Amino acid sequence: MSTRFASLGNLVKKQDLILNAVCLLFAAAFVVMALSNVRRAGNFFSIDSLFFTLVSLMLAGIFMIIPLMWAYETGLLRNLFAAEGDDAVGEAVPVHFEGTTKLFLSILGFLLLLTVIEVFLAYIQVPLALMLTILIGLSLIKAALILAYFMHLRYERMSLVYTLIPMLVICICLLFIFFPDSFRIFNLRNYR
Amino acid sequence: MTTHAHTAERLTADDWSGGTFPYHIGHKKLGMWLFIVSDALTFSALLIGYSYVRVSSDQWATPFAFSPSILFSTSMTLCLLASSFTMVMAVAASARRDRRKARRWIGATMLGGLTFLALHIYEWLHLIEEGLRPFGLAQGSAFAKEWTERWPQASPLFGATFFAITGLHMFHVLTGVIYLGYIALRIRRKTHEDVEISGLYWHFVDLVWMFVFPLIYLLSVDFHPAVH
Amino acid sequence: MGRALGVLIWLLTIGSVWLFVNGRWWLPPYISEHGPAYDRQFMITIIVVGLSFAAAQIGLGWAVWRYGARGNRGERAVYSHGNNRLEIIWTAITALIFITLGLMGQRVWAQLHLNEAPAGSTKVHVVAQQFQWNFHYPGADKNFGRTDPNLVKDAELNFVGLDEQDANAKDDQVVTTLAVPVGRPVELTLESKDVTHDLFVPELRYKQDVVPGMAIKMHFTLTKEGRFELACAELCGQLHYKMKSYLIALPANVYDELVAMPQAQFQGRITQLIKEYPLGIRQGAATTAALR
Amino acid sequence: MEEATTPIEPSAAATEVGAAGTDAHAEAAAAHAPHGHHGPPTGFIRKYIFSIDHKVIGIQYLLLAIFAAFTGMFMSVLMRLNLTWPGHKWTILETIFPLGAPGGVMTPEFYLSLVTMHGTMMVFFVLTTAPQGGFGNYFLPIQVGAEDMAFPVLNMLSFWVTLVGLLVLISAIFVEGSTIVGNTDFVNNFLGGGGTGTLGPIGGWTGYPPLSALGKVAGPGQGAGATLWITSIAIFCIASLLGALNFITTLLNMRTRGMSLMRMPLTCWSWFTTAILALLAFPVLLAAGVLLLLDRHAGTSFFIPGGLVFNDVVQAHKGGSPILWQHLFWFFGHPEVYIAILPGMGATSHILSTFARKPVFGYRAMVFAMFAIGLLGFFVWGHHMFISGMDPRTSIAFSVLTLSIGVPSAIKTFNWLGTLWGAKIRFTVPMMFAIGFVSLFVAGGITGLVLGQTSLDLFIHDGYFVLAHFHLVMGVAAIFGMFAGVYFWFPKMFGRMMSERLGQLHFWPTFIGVYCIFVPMHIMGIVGMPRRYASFQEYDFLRPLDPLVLLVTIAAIVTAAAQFIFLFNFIWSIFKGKRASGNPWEATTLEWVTPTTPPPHDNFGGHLPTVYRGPYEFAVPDAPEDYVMQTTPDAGEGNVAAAGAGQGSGQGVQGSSGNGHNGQH
Repeated sequence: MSTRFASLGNLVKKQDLILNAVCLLFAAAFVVMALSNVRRAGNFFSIDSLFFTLVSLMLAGIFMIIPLMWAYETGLLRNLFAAEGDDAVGEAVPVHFEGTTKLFLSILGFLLLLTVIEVFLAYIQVPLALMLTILIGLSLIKAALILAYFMHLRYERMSLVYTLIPMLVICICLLFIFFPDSFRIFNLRNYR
Repeated sequence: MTTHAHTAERLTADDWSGGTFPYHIGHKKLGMWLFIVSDALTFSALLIGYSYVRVSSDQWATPFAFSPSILFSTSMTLCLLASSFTMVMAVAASARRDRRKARRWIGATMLGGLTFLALHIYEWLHLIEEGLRPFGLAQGSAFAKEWTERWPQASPLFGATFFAITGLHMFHVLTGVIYLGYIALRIRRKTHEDVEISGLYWHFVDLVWMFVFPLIYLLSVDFHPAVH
Repeated sequence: MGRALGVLIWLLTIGSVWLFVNGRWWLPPYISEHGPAYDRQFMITIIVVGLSFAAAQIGLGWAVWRYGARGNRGERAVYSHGNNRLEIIWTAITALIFITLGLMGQRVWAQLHLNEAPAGSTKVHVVAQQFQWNFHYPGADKNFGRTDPNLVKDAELNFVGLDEQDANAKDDQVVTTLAVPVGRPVELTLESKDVTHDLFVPELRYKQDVVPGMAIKMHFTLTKEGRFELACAELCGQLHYKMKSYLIALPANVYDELVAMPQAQFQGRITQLIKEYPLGIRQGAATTAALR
Repeated sequence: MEEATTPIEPSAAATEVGAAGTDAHAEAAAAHAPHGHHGPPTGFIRKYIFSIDHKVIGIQYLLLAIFAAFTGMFMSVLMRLNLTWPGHKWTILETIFPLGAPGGVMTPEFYLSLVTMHGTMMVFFVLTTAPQGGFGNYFLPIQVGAEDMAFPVLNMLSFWVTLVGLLVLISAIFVEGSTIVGNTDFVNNFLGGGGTGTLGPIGGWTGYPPLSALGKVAGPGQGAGATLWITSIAIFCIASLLGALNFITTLLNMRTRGMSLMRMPLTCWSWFTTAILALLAFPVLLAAGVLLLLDRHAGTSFFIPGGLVFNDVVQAHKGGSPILWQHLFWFFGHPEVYIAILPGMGATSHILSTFARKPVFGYRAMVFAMFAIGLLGFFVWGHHMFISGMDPRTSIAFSVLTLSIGVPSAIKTFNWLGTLWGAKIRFTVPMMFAIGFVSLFVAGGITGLVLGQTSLDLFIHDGYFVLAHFHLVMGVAAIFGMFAGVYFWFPKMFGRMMSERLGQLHFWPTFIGVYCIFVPMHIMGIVGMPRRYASFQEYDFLRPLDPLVLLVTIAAIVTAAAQFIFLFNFIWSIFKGKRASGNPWEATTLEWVTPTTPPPHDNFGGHLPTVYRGPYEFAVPDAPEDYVMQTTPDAGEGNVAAAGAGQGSGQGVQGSSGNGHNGQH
């Protein structure tokens, strides 16, 4: 892995900086575009608005690739997200199971807390669109917690994470391309 | 042969040049992870299909009363979460090579799973008795009448999505319980990895429920309930 | 053996190209306003495709002809693992050509699909059912009568479920032939009674699926008079291949007269028109401008 | 299904649990230990029927695919007969299909059921099964230097599940007509079919609802046959999923020492990419299939909208959308196209290089192109739905992405030509088929530029142009890849050579024949001929095509006949062919270093080979032969290693393995 990224790092530092700055600028611009669209759109859940927002966010994501790769290379990302055991590649006997009862209990506590928050949202009858957004957000956090601690992904090699998660994320994101259609079909239905 | 492989291992500059496990996990665990990815996509497709038909309908029935329906399903969620915790404890015990404890914790997990199944089946039977069907509503029941009054334009797909998605999930829970039972029975012959893999599957089932529960139940809450 | 294979690849290439250029079989003549743009894009694409096809096959044939082993086991091939510069050059060139072509290919689509039909278009409802096309005209009042699937009675020829009680329905006509005016924008609303069908008139350069549960709109403007075959292009069951009708492109004044007629007369007139118009573009018809 | 993913391994059970369980390195060693998995089976049934040996399973898959291919081919010939001579009485047909061809004249529904069965059979049980399940199973473990697949039992299970899928599919032909099954009550009550006098499902292999979702009310061919058809596909999905995760695990975890990713043969890369596609695409189809079955039998309406009227009766269904099925189906369907073609590309690259006696041109570019095709394959399913009523704006994105798939495809073509340039080609039969593959891939693939454009699709969608395009590229080209594979690997699989002369006799008519069948079909598409028509007699604008229709039919019959030469050659050579040596083609990869031919039960006789170089080292200057095996140690430092059974050499190899030889230029 490292050799491959090293070959990318042949760029002069200054160029790196400029490139990253430009990319970040573009990414930021697209995020601003998406946000302003969200703000301005009267009805956020219309095809046009969704389409525009999604496309802007996707483009922002694409522009983030280079800065992220740079961050990875310079070790910024590694320090932030990598598992504790990951640096110890050369260890003779890799530690395979980590975590204490206390840790798992606190994770369980978190999951229960999030579930209670979700149920509470249902109790106070939050408007549907907001409710959906919050629920999906909370569910993703819960899923991440389960994946990371219960399913132990945090203590595996990062390469496993890199292999599994993008596959899933790409496919699920792709499935969301269906949605402009569902909104349209709603409008085109001839028998109600 | 073992020392030989170890020599090669030490000489290997990077994990990917053969003769070793690149992720430092065995076949079965990698296989289970891949299966989980693929199964997650089956559920995603179903949940997205559900969202699709819901969005493209004029009206979607939101029949679940906060009390008791949602509280009931919340207790089901708690069952699953608790069983996930006991499963982690089982894996931890197995990592310490404490098989007796591991078996007990697996037993507790199965108990959680079975409670979930029992509650779920009770809920299904209750709903069917009231008049909810995969194809819509049982004709002529008081429930159907009330439902039609409340949601005159409602898509009949409520029952279809509900039974299809929770049914498939229930099938997974059932398989999981059987699988765990098999592991618990033969725990003396199973490696730590085997226990861990069964744990992966169990947590995955839990993870799916973390999406099914909000999308199917919490987004169908109603203050003026039709389902009691 | 190598030479024979090389020659065969060349012969097959020549044969394939000949089939495309001999002119005996090609797109039918167009009758719609977007037809010329469509045909131009089609020609450009076919030329690019044809050139790439021929170049690749000739190159393949040449390599096979030239680089056969001569039975001398001692001789060796050139030892090379590739050439990155070459790789980058041809990737860039193909990417440029393909993406340009792809972007060019959106024009007609955008015109037909992203634009709404112009105001005042002639409107016809198309109701497809298994193995029959029904065309529902609004009549003199230009308002469509109410339809309801519960009222459908094929035996009483009420194929589209027209509600006779509705005031707007009084002058509506339903026939199994599509008549539209030349020179005016036409907007069809496609609906299906049962399964997915697809409205296809080759000369129109337009196909559109008729999806049950949806009222899909399509619009176009005709430039030539004549009668054309209208087919179903999406598998709809046993007699899919027999689901045929006609598109009759009429001068605007003839069309106006036609839609003013009540159902019975309308039907007779259509039958008469089918006889009057031989298949294909009507020769010697007045120019489009005069018909407006 | 769960138990299946964790087969009990005696070796694992025997190992001390705690230590080995927490130490992947030790387990790696265990996996590579001789006879680590299972001893050679004894007894006919364990050895040849319910075998867990990947080689036997590979051959089983291959035989299944050959059977399905000939069945599918027979159906296509029947279709051509009906199209060319409509209404002609084929007395023999009446004897075979009393319901499908009463009086010897094919009914339109029989024609459509042939269309459906031909499509399903070919796409699932030939194009997906043979290259992946067949060759992949046999050669992936050998080429990466493993003793078996990662999950041998699961592997056996995938084959048997596939076989069940095939049997269910075939039975779909017979249940619909009551006179054949006889037991009408069963058909009527249990499967929802009935004696409608037709044969098989008629929804096409894409099975668009509502036609396929409503049951008998939608007309003949939508009863029990359609149920069995969708069941068969669901079963096949499960089998493919199990197979795919087995392939990925084997390839990632079981490569032998020195077999870094960039030293794998391109065939392995293609099977790997294909397996990833299968792993991600089939679950979506499985979900769609389950929903369709629910629509058919539980009365739900996921894919059925409201207001449908059949024979004046308004259907009870309401609320669904046919477009949802199309999305789910094509989300699987487009990657499926690449599942069919990628292994062919891999085999072609492999064989071209071997017989050109020259390294593959741009190995790295080939790998990246393959991955790019696989990845882009997930982004473009919408191009099957341009005119389906889908959102026209998304079409534009799909269209541009579709055309961009042309770029990696072009890279592959250029690299194949680059491989041939300056070569010393040996014109063996596998090489001829590999060259044929390149030619057909170009011919079929390039028309994707026409079809991928939204505007042009307005006219040619659902017509013969599409038919010609995908038959050439994913049908015939893929099958040429398989033929190349069969002729190439036959000596290794059966220890005998296939007859070169018969092979040549098979190649020439097949190659000319497929051009004569499918190039004219493009022309038919341009004139406007729609697909899935049981007869063209109704339409005047199709009349001028009659000579072409006749030409295609004659070519089809000749080509089909030529396949029997292959069948004869295949069977005859198994028993009577010339004995093959261990490495008859002087190839370099690991399958040619097995101690015996066919390989022994554990492939390498207990000593897994160590790999020292990339897969295609032909024409290396200063080497004694014009090919250098992957297992030949490097000159100098390697000599010591060879004697020391790989211990010392490991260092030399690993030291130089960082980038492999491929980054040289």
